[in-house]
Amino acid sequence: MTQLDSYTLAHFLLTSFALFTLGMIGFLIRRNLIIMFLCTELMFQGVVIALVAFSRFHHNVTGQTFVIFVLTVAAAEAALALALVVLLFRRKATLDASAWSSLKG
Amino acid sequence: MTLQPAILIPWLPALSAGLCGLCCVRKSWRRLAAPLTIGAIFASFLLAVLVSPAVKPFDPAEPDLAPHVVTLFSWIHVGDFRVDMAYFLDPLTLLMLMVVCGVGTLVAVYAAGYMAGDRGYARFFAGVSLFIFAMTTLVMADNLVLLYLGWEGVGLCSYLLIGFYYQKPSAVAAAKKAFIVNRIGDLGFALGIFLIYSTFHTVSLAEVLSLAHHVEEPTTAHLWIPFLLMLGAFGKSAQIPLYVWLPDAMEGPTPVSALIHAATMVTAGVYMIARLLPVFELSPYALPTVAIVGAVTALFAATIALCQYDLKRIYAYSTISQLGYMFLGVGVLSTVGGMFHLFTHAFFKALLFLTAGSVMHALAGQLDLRKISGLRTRMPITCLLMLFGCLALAGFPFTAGFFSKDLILADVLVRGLSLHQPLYTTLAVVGLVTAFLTAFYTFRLWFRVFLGPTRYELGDEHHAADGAHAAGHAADAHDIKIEHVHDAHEMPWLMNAPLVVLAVGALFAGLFCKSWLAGLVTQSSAAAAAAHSLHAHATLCGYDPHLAMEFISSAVAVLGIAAAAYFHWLNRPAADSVAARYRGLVSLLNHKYYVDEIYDALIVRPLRALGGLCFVLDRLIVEGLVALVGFLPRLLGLGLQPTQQGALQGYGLGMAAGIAILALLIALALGT
Amino acid sequence: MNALIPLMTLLPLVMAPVTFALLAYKLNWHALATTLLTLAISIAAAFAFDWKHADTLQLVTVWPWISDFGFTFSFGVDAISLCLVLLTTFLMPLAVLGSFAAIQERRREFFFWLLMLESAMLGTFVARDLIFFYICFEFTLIPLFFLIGIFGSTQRLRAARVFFLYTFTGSMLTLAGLLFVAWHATGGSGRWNFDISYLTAAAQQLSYPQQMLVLGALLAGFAVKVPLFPLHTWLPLAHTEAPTAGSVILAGVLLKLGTYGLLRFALPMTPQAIVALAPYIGLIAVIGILYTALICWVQKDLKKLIAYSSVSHLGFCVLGLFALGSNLIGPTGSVLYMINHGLSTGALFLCVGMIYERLHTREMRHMQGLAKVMPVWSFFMVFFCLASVGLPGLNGFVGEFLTLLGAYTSPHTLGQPYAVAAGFGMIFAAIYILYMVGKVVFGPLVLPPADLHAPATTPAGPAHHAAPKDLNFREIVTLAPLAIACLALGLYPQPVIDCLQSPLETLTHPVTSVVQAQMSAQGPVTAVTSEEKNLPDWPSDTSPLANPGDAEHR
Amino acid sequence: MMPSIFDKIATLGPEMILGLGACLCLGLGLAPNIAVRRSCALVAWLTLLLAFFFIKDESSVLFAAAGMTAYIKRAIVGLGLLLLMAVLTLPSQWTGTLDEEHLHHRFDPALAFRGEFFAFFLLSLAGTMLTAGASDLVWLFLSLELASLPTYVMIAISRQRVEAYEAAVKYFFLGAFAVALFLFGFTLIYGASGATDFAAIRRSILFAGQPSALMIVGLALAVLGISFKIAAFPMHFYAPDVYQGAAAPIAAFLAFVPKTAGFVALMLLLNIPETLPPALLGLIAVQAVLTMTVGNVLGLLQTSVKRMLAYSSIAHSGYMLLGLLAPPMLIPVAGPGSALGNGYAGILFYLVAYGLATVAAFAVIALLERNGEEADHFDDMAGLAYRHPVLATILLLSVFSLMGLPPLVGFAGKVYLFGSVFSRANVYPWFVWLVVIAVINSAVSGVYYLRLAGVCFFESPKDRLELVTSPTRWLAACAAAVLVTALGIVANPLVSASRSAFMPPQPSSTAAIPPARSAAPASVPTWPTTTTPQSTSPTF
Repeated sequence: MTQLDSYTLAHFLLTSFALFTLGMIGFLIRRNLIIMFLCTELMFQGVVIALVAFSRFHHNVTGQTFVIFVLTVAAAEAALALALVVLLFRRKATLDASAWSSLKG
Repeated sequence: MTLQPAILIPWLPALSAGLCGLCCVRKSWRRLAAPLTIGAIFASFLLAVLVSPAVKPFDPAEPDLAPHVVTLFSWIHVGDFRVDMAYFLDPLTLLMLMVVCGVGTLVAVYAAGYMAGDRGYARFFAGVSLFIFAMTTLVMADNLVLLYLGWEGVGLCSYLLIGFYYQKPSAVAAAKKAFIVNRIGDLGFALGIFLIYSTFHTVSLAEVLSLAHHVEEPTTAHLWIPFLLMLGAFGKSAQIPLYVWLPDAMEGPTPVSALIHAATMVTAGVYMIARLLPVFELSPYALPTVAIVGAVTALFAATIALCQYDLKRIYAYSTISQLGYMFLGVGVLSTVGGMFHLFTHAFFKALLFLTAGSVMHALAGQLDLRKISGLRTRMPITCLLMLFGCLALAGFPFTAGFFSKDLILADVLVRGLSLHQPLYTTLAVVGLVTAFLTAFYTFRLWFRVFLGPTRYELGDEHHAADGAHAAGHAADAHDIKIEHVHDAHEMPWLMNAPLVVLAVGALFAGLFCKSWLAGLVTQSSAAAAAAHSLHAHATLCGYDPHLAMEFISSAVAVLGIAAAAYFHWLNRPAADSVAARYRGLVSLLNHKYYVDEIYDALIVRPLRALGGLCFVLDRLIVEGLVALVGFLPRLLGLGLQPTQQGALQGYGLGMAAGIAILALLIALALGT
Repeated sequence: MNALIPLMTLLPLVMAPVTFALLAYKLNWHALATTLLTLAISIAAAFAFDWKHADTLQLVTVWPWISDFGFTFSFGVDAISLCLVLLTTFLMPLAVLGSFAAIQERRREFFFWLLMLESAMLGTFVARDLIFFYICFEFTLIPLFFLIGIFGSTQRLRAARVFFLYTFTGSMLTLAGLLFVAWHATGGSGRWNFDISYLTAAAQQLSYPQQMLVLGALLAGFAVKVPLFPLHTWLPLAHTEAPTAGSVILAGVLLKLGTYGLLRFALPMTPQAIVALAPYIGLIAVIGILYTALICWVQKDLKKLIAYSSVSHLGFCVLGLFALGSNLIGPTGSVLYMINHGLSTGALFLCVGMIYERLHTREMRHMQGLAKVMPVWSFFMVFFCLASVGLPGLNGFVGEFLTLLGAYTSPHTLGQPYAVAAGFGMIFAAIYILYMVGKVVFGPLVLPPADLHAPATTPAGPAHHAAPKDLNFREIVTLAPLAIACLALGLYPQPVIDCLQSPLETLTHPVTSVVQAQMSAQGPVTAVTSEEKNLPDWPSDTSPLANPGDAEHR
Repeated sequence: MMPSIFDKIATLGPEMILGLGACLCLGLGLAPNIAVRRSCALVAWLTLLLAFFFIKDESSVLFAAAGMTAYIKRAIVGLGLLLLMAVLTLPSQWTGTLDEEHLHHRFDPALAFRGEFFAFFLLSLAGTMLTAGASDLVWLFLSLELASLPTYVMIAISRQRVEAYEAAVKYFFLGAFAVALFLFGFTLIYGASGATDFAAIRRSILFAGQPSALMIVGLALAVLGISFKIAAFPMHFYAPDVYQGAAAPIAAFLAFVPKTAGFVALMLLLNIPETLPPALLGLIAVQAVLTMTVGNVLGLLQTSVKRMLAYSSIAHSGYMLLGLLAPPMLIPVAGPGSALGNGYAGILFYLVAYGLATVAAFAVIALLERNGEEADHFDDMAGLAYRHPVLATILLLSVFSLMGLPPLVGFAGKVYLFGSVFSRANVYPWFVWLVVIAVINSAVSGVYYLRLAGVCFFESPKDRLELVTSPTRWLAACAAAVLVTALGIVANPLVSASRSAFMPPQPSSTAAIPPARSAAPASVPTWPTTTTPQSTSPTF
């Protein structure tokens, strides 16, 4: 039990923030659509860790219940994302995000 | 006998102007216009005579308004700026009314004959009656603003009548020039009125005169008033800076030149200064300036008249010169002299113009001196009438012109000697030189036209009376029956009768009217008390100046006539040889010292260029500036457009950057 | 009795769709009937108006609109607004009458928009609620936008767009200013009231910087409408493109919205700012007068010349408006100028419209010496030109003279140099008007080539246009009332002047009190005040020439 | 006593009906018979109508801003009906009698045959309604998700063209990014306060005196994340491409529904702390100004009408953001002329005003077609007044309302917002400059709106421009235009409705947002009780 105590909230927040920024950077840099989606999932996971940490810190369960909802929403988005990616792939045989930039101005 | 009927004096001609305007509508009504106008003007003349006993002398010292003012209705009352349509009658007004309506009637009678057969017959007489309305309003105005109304009203009528032959571009240009130059003078006059109101808080004539009379310590405001009013007077009476419009005004029909540009309108300036004499006395420098300008103009115009070849132009410059005399007279506080010369000048100048008109009428519009000679056989009466006029103009002893011009020169001399100021003596000498020149050019014209071998060329106007066809040659039907006269002929008696009356006036007005006129002037606001005291003890090398001046001026006049006789009657080749030797000077004078060209180059052309510049400026800079302000958002848009290049990552980057900026802002805000 | 004003205002608005729905025939007569009916009602209102105490608000009607916002449709007139209302209702029938022949196709839309325009203008003058005023002020944009856009000539698109955007941008800023004043009047109570008299009273508490801000906003909107100097470029464009009726109303009434707005809002609400800015605005007005007068002189297009001339005339109007402090001469002259300019320039545009109907061109080089073939038209043209140039005896003179005199005798806000400079505007006005009259009316007869676009250098020379017929009865009936009005207002303007005195007194009172305060603060220099009527009380110590401290050269 | 969950569920009538309707549509969509499949549209329309009658004015015990919930639901249903009509094309697909071929080459949701489109449509509306009822962070998160996920799909299946897919993919990915962001914000809020329920969070803030730094950062991130929904400054990049890619009715849907959800969420979030901390105030003010300027300035350059309307929607979000700066007065002022102090009510009013104008504009575009494809370019619009005067008038009315010209509802909206901002000017004097910037922006917006009106009315018509035969779109366009004019003139009902959204409900109860909150914030000078205007104006 005490193992946990030696890690203060800051550590958890640091990891979650790290995950979040990693996800964001990945989203901005990677060209591939699926990878970009995965990066958003990564950002979600960052959030989840933070939630759990806060829940533990505040000694109440709301954070964790929030996590459950976040995960379900992430799943829904995943379904939708992949459906879209399939739709796009069928139209243009590439997953490169920059292929889709005809609308501009 | 009250002053009430005086109200009708201006409004009768106004009514006739309206009726004549209606006459223009129908061809058949046209002939009604002349009798209407003549009747109206004569009625005004009679009314003036009728009312004269009721007119009391006016002394600016104690302004009792009652006997003088007749009010119609309140025109503009704003706060204490009170202006109402009211008439002020005093002996000076009476004199002017007599001149205006008297000469007006005579000219109208003449014009009835002269203008017969002209398409714009009714329009002409509408213009003349409107002019009389404006002139009488000007003369009888109770306050300065009503005076200003009359002032611009006569300017308008001169515009309409100069531009009567509107088919001729030169007439239209002359009319426009006259109105604009008058307007420049009117601006000076208006600013004078503003200054008077801002210093005296009133524009009513009587109050202004009495207030001006009581001012002991004039401030700078007071000093400016006369100079501004002077600008207006010089504009209207065609003095040095603003005289250019009068010679061109000869484009109008001759009766117009006679009535407006010789007898009545141009004298408005002299009347204004005479009327507002106490105001002009506010500044010690005002009246001397008037005198100097008057004298210089007289000399200047006389020299130009020497070498002109157009009959009417000569008389135009002579009018400017004679007006110079009147200003000289008023300038030396001899308002009696000034007004007397105005009175006589109205007669003989109108006579001269009308006789010149008869010559023009007879010779189908021919006015060039070099093409006319020896008309005495063809037109004896006109020759005789013009002789009387010329004698009066030249100042031949015992003619009207002699008495009035001599009175002015004498007063100038007296003032010069008594105040020991060389200025006035020099002005007197200038006056004498001008008198000589006047005599010379007057008789140069007379000898050329009537004496010598009888040969003349007809002018280019087929239709003698109407100049309208000269330019247009439009093939409109000759609706009015005109007998084609191919040779110079005497005028019908209808036109010569008024000339005879004028001739009588020109010859004998001097003798009989002097005392009557002096009485009128001294009883009015134009009475200059100072002049009399000087008279007593001035002597010109022992003799009484007035007597001496009579001899000198008559000698000068006779000398001038003799010189003209020698050069232009007896020995014309000698004149040509002299002209040939001084060809440079003659052409300079003939081209009027190129003053018109100078004005055009210095003022008109630059202004027009400035206008063009402003228009270009307006389209480029002003519109450009406002369009630039309008372009700023579009510029910002063009700057931001690269952020919308369509790439998904680009947008992600943009969002991240945006968040970074705003996060920075929050940190800043939290920090403080 | 006081239902007259709302009835008058809403009648054209209601009749507009009715005329639009009517069949094409007899359309113009219906429009004429509506405008004449509105004129009748406005005259009835004039009789119902108690001219003795003209400054009080009369014939007031208040209809609730959005009560939560505090917006109400409140109608009410004082002497100034009633005069401008009468001007509008007087010009409208003439404009409609003037466009009988001019407008052939899409007449239903034309009369629809024209009636909407009249209702909007009347609304602006009778509105006693700030937002109701603003709504009518903005609503005048839409009809004219379409009138110019649909019925204009070549450059109508650009003209309509420029016209709309200039005024719209300005009036948006004015909206901000007005809302600020309204908010400040709530004094934090959260309860907004948009009644104009209430706001004017409450605006006295505005601090100096706030007043400058509000005046800046008001000026943005009204200066564009008045066309003050730098913002005037939309007017010539709009005028040359607008149809005759549009031009008549645009010049006759719409330009007066700007000056009316300044008089109704800027003067009473921001006195200190007005006194501070008056010299600069006066300077802009004078520049506007001289600058545009010079431009008029070089114009080739007749309508553009008259458009620029109305910018120059409005410069006088604004000059008079800011001649405050010592007496009411300036403002009275300014209001008179509004009415007179409306009549004379409206008539000029009608005359030009009649020429355009006959010769289908506005180029001055194509037409000359029309007096020979159209004497009656020439009479009216010369008459209205002289009226607009300010010939004494006609209406232009009274306004112009009072404006200049006002500027001359109010050294605190303006002063003599302004009056002298503006005086030169009088001369330039004579120059360009006589240049135009001399060119178009007088001189030898020249008519435009039959087909304007045909090459002028055909061997037989351009086949000339058929000689235009003179005015017919309808056209004379259009111009005659204007001529009579010009003459009447010129010779006997006193009743109008009397009724303007008290409302102007109330409107300019805040500014005069500020000026008095400043003057008394500056020490006992004897100012030229209207009350003090004693004889010349000049300090008698110094010699006449070296008198540094006298009043009028300050 | 604590409201039981059942009371809360009982109030979710409209949402449940929409959910059922969605499922029904999904089911019907699978039916083999074409007629049955196409009847989903009718079913969807009827469900919406039915939902309208189930809206009740709940007491605020159950929902954060009870009044607002009812207002939003009514607005959503009302405009939802208009949007649905704008989406449908042919009458036949109500009755299912039309032949196959004719449908093929033109956008027609019926093409989706399977009714998913209508299901997602209803679900998205349900999501927005739920957002209005949120009183808890989790609820808010879920309802926002429910509101936006269906829209991604709707865009993808709205048109058979590549642009639609491109729009969908951009919208989805950037959306996901934004959701992650505001979720992170929610987490921090939860972290700072230890609770997800708004009332509990407020109590924790009150307990701590003033919001902690973590709380402010959390709120800031939440605001930034949600500003994606309303296309505010940093998150506005997607809007032009998505609006242009999607079909016109769907663009109208995007312009209204997510925007409403976004603003409602923002209002709920920013209402948690007693007064807006200066940092957040600054954030929103800067965001408002930047959004307005970007929207108007880029709108000037557009040649495509839909793209221009997209930028105008960004600009209008900017104006509405200003409303957030003026939360409802602590002691609500009653009586005439007192509405102008409440920014939030201004936003609610402006949402409806903006929604109506945009629906009208997009419906007109949806009705025009050039050789089979949507007439989107300015030149296509040339001379519309000559060919279809009614359509041109509708477009004109909507454009003038968006511009803020007086007699229309846009003007009342703008006055409402600017007035509310002014009402806070004595606390923060620089608000006056915000209004000046907003006014200049709407003047700039006048330029491109006028260009559209000018093109329609004055230019001569160019090549062929057919009319899509869709009476329902005509109906939607005309209804929207009539409402824009009517509400402009008779604005009272809408104004009082939007105001009552923040009035304490009659049965006073310990609501989540206790009406009588603590004394006015310290920095605000106490208002003089008398209404006479003394000079409380701060000197600049």
